[in-house]
Amino acid sequence: MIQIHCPYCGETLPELEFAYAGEAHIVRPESPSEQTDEEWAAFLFLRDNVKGPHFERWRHAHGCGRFFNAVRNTITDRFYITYKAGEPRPDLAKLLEESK
Amino acid sequence: MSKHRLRGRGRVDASQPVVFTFDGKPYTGLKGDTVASALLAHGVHLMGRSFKYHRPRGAIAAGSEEPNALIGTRRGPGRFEPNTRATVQEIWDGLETNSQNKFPSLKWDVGAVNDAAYMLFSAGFYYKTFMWPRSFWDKVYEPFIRAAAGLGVSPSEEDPDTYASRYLYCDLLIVGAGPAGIAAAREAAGKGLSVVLVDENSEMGGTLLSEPQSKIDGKSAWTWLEDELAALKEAGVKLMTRTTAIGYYHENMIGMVEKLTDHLPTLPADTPRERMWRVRAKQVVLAQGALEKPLVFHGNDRPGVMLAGSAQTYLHRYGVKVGESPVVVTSHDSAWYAAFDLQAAGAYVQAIVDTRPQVRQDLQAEARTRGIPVKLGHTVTATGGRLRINTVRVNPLNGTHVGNGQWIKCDALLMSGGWTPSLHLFSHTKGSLIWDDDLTTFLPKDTPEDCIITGASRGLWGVEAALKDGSVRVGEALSKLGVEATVSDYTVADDRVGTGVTMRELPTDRSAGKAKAFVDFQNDVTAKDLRLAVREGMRSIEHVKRYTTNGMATDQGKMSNINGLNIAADALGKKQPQVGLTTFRPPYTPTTFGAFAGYHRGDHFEVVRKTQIDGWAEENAAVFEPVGQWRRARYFPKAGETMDQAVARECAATRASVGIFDASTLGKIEVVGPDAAEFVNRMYTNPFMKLAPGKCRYGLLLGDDGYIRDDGVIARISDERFHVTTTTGGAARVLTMMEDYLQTEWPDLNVWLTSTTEQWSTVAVNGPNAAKLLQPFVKDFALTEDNFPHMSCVEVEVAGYPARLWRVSFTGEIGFEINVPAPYGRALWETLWDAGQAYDITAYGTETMHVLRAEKGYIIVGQDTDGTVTPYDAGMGWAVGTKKADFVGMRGLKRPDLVAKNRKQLVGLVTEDQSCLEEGAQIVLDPNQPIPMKMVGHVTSSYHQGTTDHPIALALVEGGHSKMGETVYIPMPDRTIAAKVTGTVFVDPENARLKI
Amino acid sequence: MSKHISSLAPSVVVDTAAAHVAVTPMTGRISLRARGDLAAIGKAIGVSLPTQIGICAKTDGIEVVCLGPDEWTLLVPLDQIEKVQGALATLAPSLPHSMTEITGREITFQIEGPHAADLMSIGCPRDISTIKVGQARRTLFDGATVVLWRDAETSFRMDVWNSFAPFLASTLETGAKELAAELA
Amino acid sequence: MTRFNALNLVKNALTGHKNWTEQWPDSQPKTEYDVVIVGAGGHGLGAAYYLAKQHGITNVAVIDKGWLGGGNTGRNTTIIRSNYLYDESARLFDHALDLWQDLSQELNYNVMYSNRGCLMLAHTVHDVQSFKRHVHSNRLNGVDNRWLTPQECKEYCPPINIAPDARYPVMGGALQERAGTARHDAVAWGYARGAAERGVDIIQNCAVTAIRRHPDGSVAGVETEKGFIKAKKVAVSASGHNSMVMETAGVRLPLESTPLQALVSEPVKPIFPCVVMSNAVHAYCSQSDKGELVIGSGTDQYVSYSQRGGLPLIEHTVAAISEVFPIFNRMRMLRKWGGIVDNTPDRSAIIGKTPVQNLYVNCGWGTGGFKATPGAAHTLAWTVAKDEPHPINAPFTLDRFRTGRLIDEAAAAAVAH
Repeated sequence: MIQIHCPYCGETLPELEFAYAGEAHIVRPESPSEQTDEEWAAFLFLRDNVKGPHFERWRHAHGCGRFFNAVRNTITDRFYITYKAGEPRPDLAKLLEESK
Repeated sequence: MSKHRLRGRGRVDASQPVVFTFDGKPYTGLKGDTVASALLAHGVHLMGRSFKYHRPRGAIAAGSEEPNALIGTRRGPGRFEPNTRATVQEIWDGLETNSQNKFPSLKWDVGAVNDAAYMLFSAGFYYKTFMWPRSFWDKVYEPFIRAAAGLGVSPSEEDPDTYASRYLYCDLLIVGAGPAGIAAAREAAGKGLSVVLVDENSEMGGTLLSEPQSKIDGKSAWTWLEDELAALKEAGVKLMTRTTAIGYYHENMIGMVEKLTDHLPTLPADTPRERMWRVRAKQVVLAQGALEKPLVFHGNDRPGVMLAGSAQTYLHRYGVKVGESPVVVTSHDSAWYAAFDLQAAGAYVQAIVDTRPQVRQDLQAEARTRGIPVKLGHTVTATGGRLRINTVRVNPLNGTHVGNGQWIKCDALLMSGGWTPSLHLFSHTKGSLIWDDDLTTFLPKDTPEDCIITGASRGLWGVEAALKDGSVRVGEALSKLGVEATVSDYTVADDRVGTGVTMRELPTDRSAGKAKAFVDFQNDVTAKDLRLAVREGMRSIEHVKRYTTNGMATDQGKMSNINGLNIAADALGKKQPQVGLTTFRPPYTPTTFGAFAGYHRGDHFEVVRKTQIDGWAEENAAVFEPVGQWRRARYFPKAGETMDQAVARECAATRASVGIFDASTLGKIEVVGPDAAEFVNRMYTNPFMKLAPGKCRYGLLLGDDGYIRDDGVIARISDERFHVTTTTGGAARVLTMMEDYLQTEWPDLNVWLTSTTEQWSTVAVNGPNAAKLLQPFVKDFALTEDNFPHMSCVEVEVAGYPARLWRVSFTGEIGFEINVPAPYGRALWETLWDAGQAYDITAYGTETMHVLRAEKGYIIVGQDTDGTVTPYDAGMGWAVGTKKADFVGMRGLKRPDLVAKNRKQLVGLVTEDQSCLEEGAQIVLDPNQPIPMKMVGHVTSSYHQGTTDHPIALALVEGGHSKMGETVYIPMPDRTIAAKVTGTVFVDPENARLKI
Repeated sequence: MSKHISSLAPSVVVDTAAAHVAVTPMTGRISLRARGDLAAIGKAIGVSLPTQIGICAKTDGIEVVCLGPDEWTLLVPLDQIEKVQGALATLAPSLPHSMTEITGREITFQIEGPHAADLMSIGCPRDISTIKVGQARRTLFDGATVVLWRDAETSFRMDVWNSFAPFLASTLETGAKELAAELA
Repeated sequence: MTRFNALNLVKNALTGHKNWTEQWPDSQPKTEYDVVIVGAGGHGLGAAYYLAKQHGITNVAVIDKGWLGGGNTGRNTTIIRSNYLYDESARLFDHALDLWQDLSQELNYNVMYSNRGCLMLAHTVHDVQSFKRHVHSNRLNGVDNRWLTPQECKEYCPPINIAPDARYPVMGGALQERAGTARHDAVAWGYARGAAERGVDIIQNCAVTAIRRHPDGSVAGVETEKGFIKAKKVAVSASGHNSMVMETAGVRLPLESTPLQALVSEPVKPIFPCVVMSNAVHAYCSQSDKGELVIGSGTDQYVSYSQRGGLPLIEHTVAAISEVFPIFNRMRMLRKWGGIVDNTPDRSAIIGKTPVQNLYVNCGWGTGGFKATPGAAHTLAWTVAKDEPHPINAPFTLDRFRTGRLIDEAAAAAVAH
């Protein structure tokens, strides 16, 4: 069971309080009706599924209820950072450097 | 005093005899004994039979790594478990034990014919045969193989014991309470940290329990141990015995299982049998020690052949001499001490056989002094004796040449192939290992966890080395925890350090192909099996392991992995690390299922959610069904009624007068804020901007893929407040989905969501007399068609309770849903129930609800839809606000396949022969086609208990909306049913009955 | 089958030497959601809203906990609900917020005794010691979402949706007896 | 290569088993192949076998970053069944089931396919509706599957608890008698031996780092730890790592990889005669020939390649087993392990051609790939050999996610009331 830092609560808590919510920074298009079938399928289904640092979303489902973003290494399952929804995508190179 | 017990020795209590049985025969042991030590005290070595060859076996070890001495243990009805290690199970008065895997008896086992035919049962033999004739596998070969395999028998009764679990957070967890672990604990104690020291044994001390001769800082080992543990306890260290760290999970989470009652003669009240501790430690120290390796030679499995270190344990910890005339065979110094100690205890050691040509002078001198014959540079090539060893064949080694053998009589053979660090938990951390050529073993290297490993588990031998290492190594953890790292110095006298060499199979003068030199004892894997696997192309240690089953027995390779690796590496001509080590997998030792299940069994397996009205239903004989986490009343049978009869009665009564239904489980979400209407409008397909306060509207919720996810009635309470309902099972999903869109996609909207599912008890009353029943209880509000038309809502007082009263119907009858604060639900229900007697009010459950709604063609999401159905498929295009700029699912609905022709569409079906279709039955157009048939749909709902004069069904049928009046066919196993495609509304298509 | 539990009928769930667990009488509860001028809200309801999640504030008759960045639960006497609702209503429309009564939604267990914290550790995956006296957290207990208030080192309140109450009562009863057996 | 049969076994026994030969050689990569298959699991090795045997294409390499059969082939709970709802799935899995029946004889390698039956328990009214839909659909598709009452379930598998007051009462079950289990390692080994015998190179411990394409976009070969290998065609069947490999060819897949755990008990004498699946309770159980109860757990919720998995999931799985089979509560868990499974949005596989010429993929099998092994391998070989879909794998395209023509077995069992 991994531990997750909730950026809203400011606490690191057991995974059981959280729900995974898929890849992060996939923005629902402003005007869906203008999307091609390919674009819409990509929005719905295509995912990076990376082995290594992964941008993803979690929800503190049994806590503050907020969705937030995270970068986690999918090989070690360790988080580099978690950050609030709406905050920009952190610089990955810098994160990796800091985690060394 | 039993024959082989030494008075005044060991840590057993001579004043407390304990009587237990083994295979029906009573034995007397002492408090503190294990089954194995007590049997050995009586000279009983034969304790089990092996897996494949059914060879007689005795205890080879004295701890949890034991592969041979597995027994069944029983404490009266329901309390039986197979495969218990006799070397771990403590005895208590009345304990019943039995041997396993034998027929008819342990001493005469017919399964041992396998042993005679052992040449056939080589590694992988079953992959090469049993293929002809084809039909024999299922009927003959496999049943035979299955019956021969397995060890003990499964329990056959429900377990009457309880199990528990707890979370524990601490600063420092130390696994293993031998010298290294205790020394680590000493440095951590008294510094304001929460420290936990845990050991799987019934008492702490590890090696010290088997080596009382050593003197630590001037104290005898056992005095030192006692003082040290007392000091730790005094300093607030949590000491846990009989507690096994079974697995090392992410970020220093350790699973530990504490055995609470298996050693007790009587079971205390309210005490679980075992408890799972889920520990999260900031720092972990692993001090699990090392395991002794067997030597691999022909006949190394005969009862009486035992690890030398284990013989030491039996002698010092239990006061048991495992033999009166033992022979010691070793490639490591440590076994020499076993010979010395046994000799000192009155045994006559027949010989110390060491494979090494040169051994430390002091050891040789000591052996001479004690009068023990020594054979350096010798090998063992055979043992004799049927159920217990009585002779051993010893041959001189000259380089690779094996000289002539000589038989030596003995009653025990104590072996040592050296020691292997215990790296199991370290490996669970995904820690890396490094091969050490000198020690011929893997040692721990790096781990990603906050974890330190110390003592013998990193290859250090001797008490002093372990103490010093524990004391020093814990410093890193202490520094990380922000306290001062201190180091204690230790002086240990009479410490026993030693070295050795690693052997593969011992050299022999016999045909290697015929040698039964066991590597994995329990699974009967021999050295030649390993070599055969390599010969057949198995190059990875994983392949070798899987092909031979080496290391897959209940000791999980504790006895066999390193010997297996050494032999496989030799066969491959590679270094060990190139062949690899098989992964250590949790749990460290086999762990009771109940300990994982914990409290979650029976009634408490999973939460059962109950409405506030559930108690009334229970008292009124409702039959319940599980729906998601809820239990819901399915129907209310009267005495002698079947479900069909009850449902028919409930349906008729509701259509005739009035029925009452507990709808409290429906999901409810309060949507509040200036942008509430905008939000609901974006989420649901229907237009909501113009819905007036006081009005309700049906809402359909899609996923962005365009498929129906949920539905419900939505009431606008005020301009900025909506009361949204969802399906019972969908409540949590829908709220999560809404929060996701709100927080992630539309954070600019000023609207908030609150789950009010449980704020309200919801009582539905339906039927022609519903308004009449309800009116007297509604304060200052007229339930007339004009004042309160269908699909309206109002906040009023009902029966004295504040209520949200809705005029809605899921039955086609005049219907109301009265929402009152949850605790008042039952009182409201009972009030209406009492008053309803004047109208023959009938309580109905979910089954009747399903029938009544189906008669009106109202869908149930998840039954009439299945996650691949669009609103158009469901005939609910009317619910789609096509003029809206966007809603969730709008774009998805336009995908090519969702607008394709001939999609499955929801229709009604009426059978020609008036029979009732089975839900899930498949529909075809041509009933005479051969199998596989072209299916065009299936029956989603079907009922015959309703109020129509014929059974009704709903179905999804390809192009169904354009097949009205056509006949389709439902082929059943015994006949084909013809049905006419109809609309989905079977009762009151004009909705006349909805009018008050 | 586990018992039925109602806030209208306060009852003792279990009473052992380790811990005493009881259902408390119904009290008023409001879920408040807001952004912006929190001071104005605090002024209107008479208690300033804490802004750190898990922190509580209390004045005569009203207790509030911050459960999310824009979420508070107010505990008020039943007869004060309307007053608080009225005070909040005056803030609209200039200060958008959401106020939803949840009085009926929850059951509260009062858990006291020398081993109350240990009792929490049988079902709560988080470290109980990080909930300081006077604070509260939304968390999990035996699989159900709860709000756990710590009133003293050995005294807790646990709010849970009423449908889960029978199940959690059974957990608490088992645990309290188990802990008491350890003392024996 | 020595034929496997009883006679040869006896002959070899008499000579100390010294004369058995390698089942497959330790091949080193050549510079060029007609077909390179990435991933030496059952699917990849099987595809190589059928390419060689049925399509005469023998200049084939199967390349794996580790040891063959070391991925999900060697980590699954070996359940084999074909009672899927949709025609497309039923056809694919039933094709596999047909091949399973005689696979031991086909490969001259006893894979111990044991059609002991698979019983799927229904615990809710919704389960009953859903499973009956399966039963009817299967019957008309020619796939065996029949409905059992709770009492019949108990007779078929005595450890099942059918008490009506259970938290999840057994309301019946769907039984496929042709379903069963097989010895997972033997499947990989048997295909490897059969492929190697026909000239296929099996290259272990050689990670494929990238797929190289020609300037015209078509496949040129694979970059590996041991250098570049030219290939006319490349098929990727590397469960758990398909996303990474395909990404190097510029193909994004609708996959998410999650940890899946499984466990076994200590071995006991025969007590559990069949396979039982209980989706509502999340209990999946059979007993191996060795006597261990083989138990499937669930997937953790997050994307991960750690093969680690959490304790809570295992606790839930074991609790579920004790709930459905209460007599096992005092049994002991012997070991648990983790694998990585690729999940598609509709929980059905993707098999066949990709937007890149001469690049093929076989992925997205989720938790159910083992049972499909012969069928997936057989049809994949066809597609690679002929550069066209096999009628059975044709519906399992990548394009279905664009059109919406999903094969949604998961949604078909959707729960909502």
